[in-house]
Amino acid sequence: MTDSPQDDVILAEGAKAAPIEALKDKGPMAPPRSKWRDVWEQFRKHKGAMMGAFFLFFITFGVLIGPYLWTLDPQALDIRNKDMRPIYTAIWNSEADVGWNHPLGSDQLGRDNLSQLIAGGRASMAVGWAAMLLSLIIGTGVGVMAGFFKKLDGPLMRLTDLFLSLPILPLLLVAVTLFRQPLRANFGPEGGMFILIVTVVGITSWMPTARIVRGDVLALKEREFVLAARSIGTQPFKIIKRHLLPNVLSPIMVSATLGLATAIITESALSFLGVGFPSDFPTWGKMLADAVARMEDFPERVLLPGVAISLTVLGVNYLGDGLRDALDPRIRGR
Amino acid sequence: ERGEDGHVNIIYWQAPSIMTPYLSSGTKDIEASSLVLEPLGRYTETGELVPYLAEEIPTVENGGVSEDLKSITWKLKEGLLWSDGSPVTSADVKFTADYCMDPEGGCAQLAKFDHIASIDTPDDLTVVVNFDEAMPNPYGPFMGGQSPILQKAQFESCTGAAASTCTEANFNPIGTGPFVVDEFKPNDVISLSANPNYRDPAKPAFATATLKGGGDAEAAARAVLQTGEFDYAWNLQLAPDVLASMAEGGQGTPVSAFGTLVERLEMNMTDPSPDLPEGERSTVAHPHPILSDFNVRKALSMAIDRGLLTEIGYGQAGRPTCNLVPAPALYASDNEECLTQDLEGAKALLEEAGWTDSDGDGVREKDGMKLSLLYQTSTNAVRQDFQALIKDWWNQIGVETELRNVDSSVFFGGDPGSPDTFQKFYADVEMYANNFDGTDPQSYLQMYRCGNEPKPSSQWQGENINRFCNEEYDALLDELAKTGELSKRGEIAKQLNDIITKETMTIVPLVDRGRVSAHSNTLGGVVLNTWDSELWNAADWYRIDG
Amino acid sequence: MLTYAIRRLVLSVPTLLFISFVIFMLLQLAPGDPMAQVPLTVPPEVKQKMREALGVGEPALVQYWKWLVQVFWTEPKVFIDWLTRDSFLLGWLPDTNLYQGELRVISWQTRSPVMDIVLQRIPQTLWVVGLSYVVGVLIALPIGIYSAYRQYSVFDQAGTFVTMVGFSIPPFFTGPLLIVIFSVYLGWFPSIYDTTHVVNDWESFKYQLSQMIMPVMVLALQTTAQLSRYMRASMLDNLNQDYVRTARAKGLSEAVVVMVHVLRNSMIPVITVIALGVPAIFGGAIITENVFKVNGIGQLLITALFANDLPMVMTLTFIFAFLIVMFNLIADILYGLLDPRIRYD
Amino acid sequence: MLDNAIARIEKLRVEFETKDGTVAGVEDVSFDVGPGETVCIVGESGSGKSVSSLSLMRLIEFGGGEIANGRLIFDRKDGDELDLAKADQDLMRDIRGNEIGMIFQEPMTALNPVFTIERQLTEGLRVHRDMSKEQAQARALELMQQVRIPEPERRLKQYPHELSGGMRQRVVIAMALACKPRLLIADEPTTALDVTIQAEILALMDRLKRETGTAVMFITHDMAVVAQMADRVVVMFRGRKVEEGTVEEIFENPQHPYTKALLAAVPKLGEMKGKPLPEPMKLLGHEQDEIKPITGTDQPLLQVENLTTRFPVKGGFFRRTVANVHAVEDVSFTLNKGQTLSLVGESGCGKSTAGRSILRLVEPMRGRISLDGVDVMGLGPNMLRDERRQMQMIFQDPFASLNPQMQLADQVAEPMRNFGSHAGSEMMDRVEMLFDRVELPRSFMRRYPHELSGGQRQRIAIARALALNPKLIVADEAVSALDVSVQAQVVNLMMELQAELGLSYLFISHDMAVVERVSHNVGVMYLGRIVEIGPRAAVFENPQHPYTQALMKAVPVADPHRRKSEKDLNFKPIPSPIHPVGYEPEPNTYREVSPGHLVLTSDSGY
Ligand SMILES: Nc1ncnc2c1ncn2[C@@H]1O[C@H](COP(=O)(O)OP(=O)(O)OP(=O)(O)O)[C@@H](O)[C@H]1O
Ligand SMILES: Nc1ncnc2c1ncn2[C@@H]1O[C@H](COP(=O)(O)OP(=O)(O)OP(=O)(O)O)[C@@H](O)[C@H]1O
Ligand SMILES: [Mg+2]
Ligand SMILES: [Mg+2]
Ligand code: NI
Repeated sequence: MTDSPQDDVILAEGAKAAPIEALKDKGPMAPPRSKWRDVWEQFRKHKGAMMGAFFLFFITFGVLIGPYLWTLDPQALDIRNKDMRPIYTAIWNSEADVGWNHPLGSDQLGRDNLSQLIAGGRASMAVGWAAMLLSLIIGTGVGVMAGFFKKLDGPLMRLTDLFLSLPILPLLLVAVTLFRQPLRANFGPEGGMFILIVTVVGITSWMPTARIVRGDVLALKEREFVLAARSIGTQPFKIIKRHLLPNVLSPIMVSATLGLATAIITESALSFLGVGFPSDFPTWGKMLADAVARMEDFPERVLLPGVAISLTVLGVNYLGDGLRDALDPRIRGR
Repeated sequence: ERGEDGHVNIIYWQAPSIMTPYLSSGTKDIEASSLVLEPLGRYTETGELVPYLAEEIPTVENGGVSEDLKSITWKLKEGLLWSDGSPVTSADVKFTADYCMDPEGGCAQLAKFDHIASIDTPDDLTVVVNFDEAMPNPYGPFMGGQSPILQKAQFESCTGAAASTCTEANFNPIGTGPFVVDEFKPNDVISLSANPNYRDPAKPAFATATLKGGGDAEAAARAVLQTGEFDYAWNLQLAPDVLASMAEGGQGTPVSAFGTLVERLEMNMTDPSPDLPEGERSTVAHPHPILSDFNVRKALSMAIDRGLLTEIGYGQAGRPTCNLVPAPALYASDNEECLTQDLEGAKALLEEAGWTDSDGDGVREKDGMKLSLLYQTSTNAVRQDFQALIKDWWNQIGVETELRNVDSSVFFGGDPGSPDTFQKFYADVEMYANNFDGTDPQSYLQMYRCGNEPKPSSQWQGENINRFCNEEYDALLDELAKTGELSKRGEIAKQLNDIITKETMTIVPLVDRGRVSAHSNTLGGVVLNTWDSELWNAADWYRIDG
Repeated sequence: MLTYAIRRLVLSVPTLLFISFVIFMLLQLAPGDPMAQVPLTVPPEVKQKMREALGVGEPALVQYWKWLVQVFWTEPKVFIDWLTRDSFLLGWLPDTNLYQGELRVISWQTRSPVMDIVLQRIPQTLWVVGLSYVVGVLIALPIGIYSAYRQYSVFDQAGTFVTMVGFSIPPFFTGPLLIVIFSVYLGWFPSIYDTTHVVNDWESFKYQLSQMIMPVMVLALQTTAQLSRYMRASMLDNLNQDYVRTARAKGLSEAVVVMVHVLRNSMIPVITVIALGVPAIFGGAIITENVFKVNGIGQLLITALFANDLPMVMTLTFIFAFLIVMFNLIADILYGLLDPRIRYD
Repeated sequence: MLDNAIARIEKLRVEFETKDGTVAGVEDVSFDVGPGETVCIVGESGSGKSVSSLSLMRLIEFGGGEIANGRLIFDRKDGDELDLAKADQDLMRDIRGNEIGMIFQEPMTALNPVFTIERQLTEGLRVHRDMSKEQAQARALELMQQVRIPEPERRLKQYPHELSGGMRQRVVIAMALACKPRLLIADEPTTALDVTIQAEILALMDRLKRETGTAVMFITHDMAVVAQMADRVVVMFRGRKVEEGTVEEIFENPQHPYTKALLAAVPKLGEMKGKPLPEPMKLLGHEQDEIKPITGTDQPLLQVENLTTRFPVKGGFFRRTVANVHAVEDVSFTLNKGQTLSLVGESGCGKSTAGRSILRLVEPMRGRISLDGVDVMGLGPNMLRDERRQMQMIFQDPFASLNPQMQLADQVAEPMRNFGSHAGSEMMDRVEMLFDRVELPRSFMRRYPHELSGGQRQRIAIARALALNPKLIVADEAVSALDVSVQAQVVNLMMELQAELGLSYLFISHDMAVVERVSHNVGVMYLGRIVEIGPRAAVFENPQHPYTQALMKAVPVADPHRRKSEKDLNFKPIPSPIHPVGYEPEPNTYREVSPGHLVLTSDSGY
């Protein structure tokens, strides 16, 4: 970037060009680009991130569009075709019970694995995203408030400590038993459980984000541009909106990617302990937990959801890595 | 020879938390304590009574039970010793009753000691139990794993409120059984060794035993059937295909037996509509708008393929049944009409009864009332499979079904404040399993007496879950209570069973659930017993060489 | 520093009281009933009797107060008695006999003092969960260090991938998978942990190792995944610092530069992260303990929860909260000790 | 070219692999360093000074660079010549710290924070000299004495953060000298330090060089320092060497246009002698511009009386205030419309706090501030916000004072948005006007700060400050972080604006030469107090307070003929500004030397 056309002028022998050229600012020569274009340029260079984004996109797209392409009802019982194997098993085992009506096989009640996988993905992704967003909103809110308003710092951080020392699992189970019924009454069995899990996971996982954001805000607050903003009369909430939030975006992104993964995994752990979604409502975690018993005979039933979870988590993490780099103007600027 | 076979490993996936059945009614605790504590008599695998500490089982015939059925006289075997070497006397037996009947103690087996007026101990080996009314079945106290004999000397200071502070005694009770506790780790593992003072000098064959608890049924099954780490695994509630594939491991064998546990649908005869004011929902004040119609209940039952349910949910540990009282043979009705699924018949029946699908949405209506039901049960994998299947069938006959499952601790928790207990029955149909202790169904059948329903005035306590009310039924119950003769009792019980099942379809039995346990191929002498503790004959277990 | 520590300690008392109150009230709200596991054959009157015997009917505040007295007054007395009577450390002191048979915190399930059971469970948990933590840390640190030193190398990329996979696979899957492979097919390790096993010779030690290896590995995988990320990030931060250049300019070898100068600085945040993770050891690893039947604290908690054993759940969660608060404090103090720049006053 | 040169750099080319491909850090650079000679390398930021020196140490590899071409001939102790560019890292380790020592720019970060000074000093000795622990410790003590650190025994046991910046830099020098290297590379060793400390460090290095005969390669961007230190000078520009010569040649007869421009941009202390009013600098290429002194007016704009700001220090068990940092203590001054008042002083003397207190960005404890008749201290939050239209601030760090995530036009428009003074296209017009005003192309409006150079950013900051037409601008070290050439441009711009718009500046700086250039009045601060204040000419030409005198002596002058010697300098360490609660210093009293020239007579702590 040091080579710009003027250099040669200055260094040219005799230096006939106006001497002031030597002191001229080295301005950026490329035409201005939009910030998001820049972000994208930087992002594209990160191979892992591109791959992560691709997988995530593929999976998200799959679970969203899937039900229209593969219209079998995931809850429909087809007891005559139970325990079918995925179509590919026919390659090495010609006796395997396979069929195109259930390309990935069916479970012990004859429910189609493929449509369950799609429906489960919808649920898991929805839980993951919603819980992640919730915890992000709480975490960022608390973190920014605590970092920015000195008076709130003490109380909010005590609150964070309190939540950190609350044992999550009992709380979770208590909440599930407590609020399941009223929520179900209002939002239906799946909707109620969804809200419950999302809320519980959300409100029990915002603390790290809050701490990180608070730390960053405290540091940013000392940066001169925040002081400058104050000196030009920017109101506190505008400072937060214009100056602080955009600058804590990258740590938030990182928490977000981790949050999505933990939410999906927490949901599956809840399912494993038997307090998750209703039994006829598939999620990846539940499929995995249910299939562990038949792992030897029907490995695909654990592998399919297991791989789906892992790929999502991996994808999200790599995506997060890339986003962090892309969103940091210092890295992007280089 | 006592102790020659070394060590036996038992796994219970629910870990025992205490060693006396009086402070816990959990099966795991009752069974664990049956290795140490013994009653006067037990039930065999066929439901017959055999004497354990008693010389013989008292009956009217042998004079042990008085003619008026108001007293029973037990005679202890001679020369019985506690594991600490002191003799077993009638005082211990009487003490056991006093211990449980102490109002402060919170005894879990209090029901066994119902109607006891007094207990006399004319001599060291004789115990006379006097009841305050005629007891056609006087074998409540001191019979079976639930009411074994405690040593008076050990528990003397543990009565009433002090019961729960006697940790040492509760964990390490002195007993007469084949084993004594070496170390009790609550909710984890119990180490036992052979009782040196066991009455049969050749038994038990094992010198030591461990009873490991915790985990899940699947892991327990694996440890016996696949890895061979354990010799006996209790109550393997697993999907049949899973169990079958594990059994291919070749290390052990699953065994099964049937008792009286019946998985059933209960029809709500009262209106659970949330539109009713609280306190009137699911009370006899409002009959159910749909289920009051016998034809609907009948059609619902006809739509169910019990054979398939059994195959999917229980495999060899279940058999389809139409009876509330499936056993013992004396009391079991021969009703089998429901066993074949008849979807067409069900549809026709509904059609006939005026439930027709007039608007073509697949759901039948009558008088503007949609045939739509809320079907609830506790959270449990097999029950949810059942729900899914039954919902499917009911949909086929034009009955809209909403499923709901409630955490079992809430569902069975009995908290009057919770709307989700099975007693409150804020649903149209619910599914659970129940059974009766011992072999006599009288008290079981009595649950469905008119007036015994859970209601606000009784804090929603009461066992007549369906809010069933039938004069004929109540009259038969009165007769049963007065009848001592067994064959006569059997007749009446069958009639009662038929009234509540096939004649009114109030209770729709689905599956007679047996027990599946597994033992390793090297463990001999296992006789699975559903009428008593599974470990009832642990003294007879031995090692098969090979 | 001392003032700071004392101040924090004193401040933690109201915090803990508040936490215990919150937990207690939450548990009170839960609709579960300790009688839920009781078979349906037991008549309601009997259940009611049993409930009364457990003291369930009393008002919540009274129960809370009783619990407080038991935990903060009776239990310490029992503990001091035990110290002066049986313990190796203080056994020579005259027996104190402070405990006069007051009611201790009694579990509803087992009718025995909660603390006794907890003490009984701690060894298993420490052995397995604690060891896995140690193993995890020992694996994670070198991986983190090397990944950072060779950033974007094949090793780094592979490490990232493996740790992410480790992070995303739940233990209820890895556990049974290992059991099927190593216990069922290969028959190398037992699938069920024997908590009564006593190590007294080489053979029994080998057995202990073989029964610990699977749960330890399953747990260590997760610890490793997270810690190595921390270590890597922290190393990367420090590798770019000026003092590293100074150290190199002095002519120190790479080993000294990285393993002494950089590592020492990078360890400061990592050690506090490690310290913050310690309470989780005592909390057990619920799912893993369940899968391998290591009946430790985690299994105790979950069974108590499902049995609605309120005193047990309450006490366990409180102990857990206590440990978290204490280790937070320890982490802060460690930070101050390790980093000479930080001074608390 | 000297045959016996210690180090000879020939045609050095260093490349960096970046995301945009290969970038050359330096290209075709050749020069050499003879024994006992000080070679200064000058050039602005990014011109490749550090890269050249790091290449010589072969440390550039650790920063991702690669020596693509050229030879680095080093004359080893035993007489062999060695091409360092080809030496392997094991051999390099032996040379580094042993035969070549290096001092880095940032004393704050160059030391490992978790090891004691002693440990870090002895490390190199034990590696290169095989000394035992005791021997190394003895030698370390000796070194500490050599670099004149007070209480060396105690310092050895301390951690870096317990030392002041000057002391830390001495430790770094001691470390570099530990093994008596033949060549000492100093990469901007004084840039981060105060003038007074800088003077001491420069003198120290000069003495050590003379005592030990070490060759020194001295890197700096400050021509005044070059004039003080160099025997020979190498001028670098954008990765290339553009000129080389003895220090006199360079200063008196620069050849290359860049060198000329550079020298023209350097403000020299004493240049303004005899001129009562500030005037813009004459920059190369702007010769035709008329230079007009700035008169300003006599109407007072800002009156500050008895301004006192203290920061509480909390401590103890109950977190009560146990002491106060007396950052600003009883400060009074008047600033006239259209004029500039400068505050100078060492780091930590309370300059920034004074500036911020006036805008009430930190809350003063007491005092009276009146801006154009408005009592700033008495304003409520809303009124205060309104009043801030009248007073704006420019900060030191152009990188930190702009939000990296916001477009430049938005940043300039933000004050107008806040106050709704302009809206829509009117606002955009004004933003364009402001860009023109600070001589930035309008095409920059949609850019982000990271795309700009430091000087451009500082101009954005000025544009932002101008947006609301303020009367007062507090410029807190507004030009300190900039390269000289850029600094000159920004200073000129500020002065132009003052002349045109009648702005008043409160100019905070530690750079005496710049202050001399821009101020009408100067206040010298020490430990929160103004020890001397008055018209610039009076204070600079006739300093009365001993502190002012010492300060003036310490300032290096960009003239090789006016070198300072170590004995001129005597500085006492600044006492702590922290006093226990309840401590009330006596009020400041001043003596009027000449009209408007006041000197503190009460105790200043100096
Ligand atoms: N690690 C690196 N990666 C890429 N480019 C680099 C790196 N280090 C230096 N450069 C480039 O090399 C050129 C010379 O940098 P160098 O650090 O030598 O400048 P300098 O003259 O020391 O500046 P300063 O006065 O700011 O210290 C710059 O253009 C810089 O961008
Ligand atoms: N927010 C604060 N809290 C506590 N003390 C502070 C605070 N800000 C400044 N100080 C202290 O007040 C004193 C004066 O600081 P100030 O920043 O005004 O100095 P300065 O002259 O601007 O120094 P520099 O040249 O380094 O910018 C210093 O001792 C500093 O440590
Ligand atoms: Mg540099
Ligand atoms: Mg400052
Ligand atoms: Ni400078």
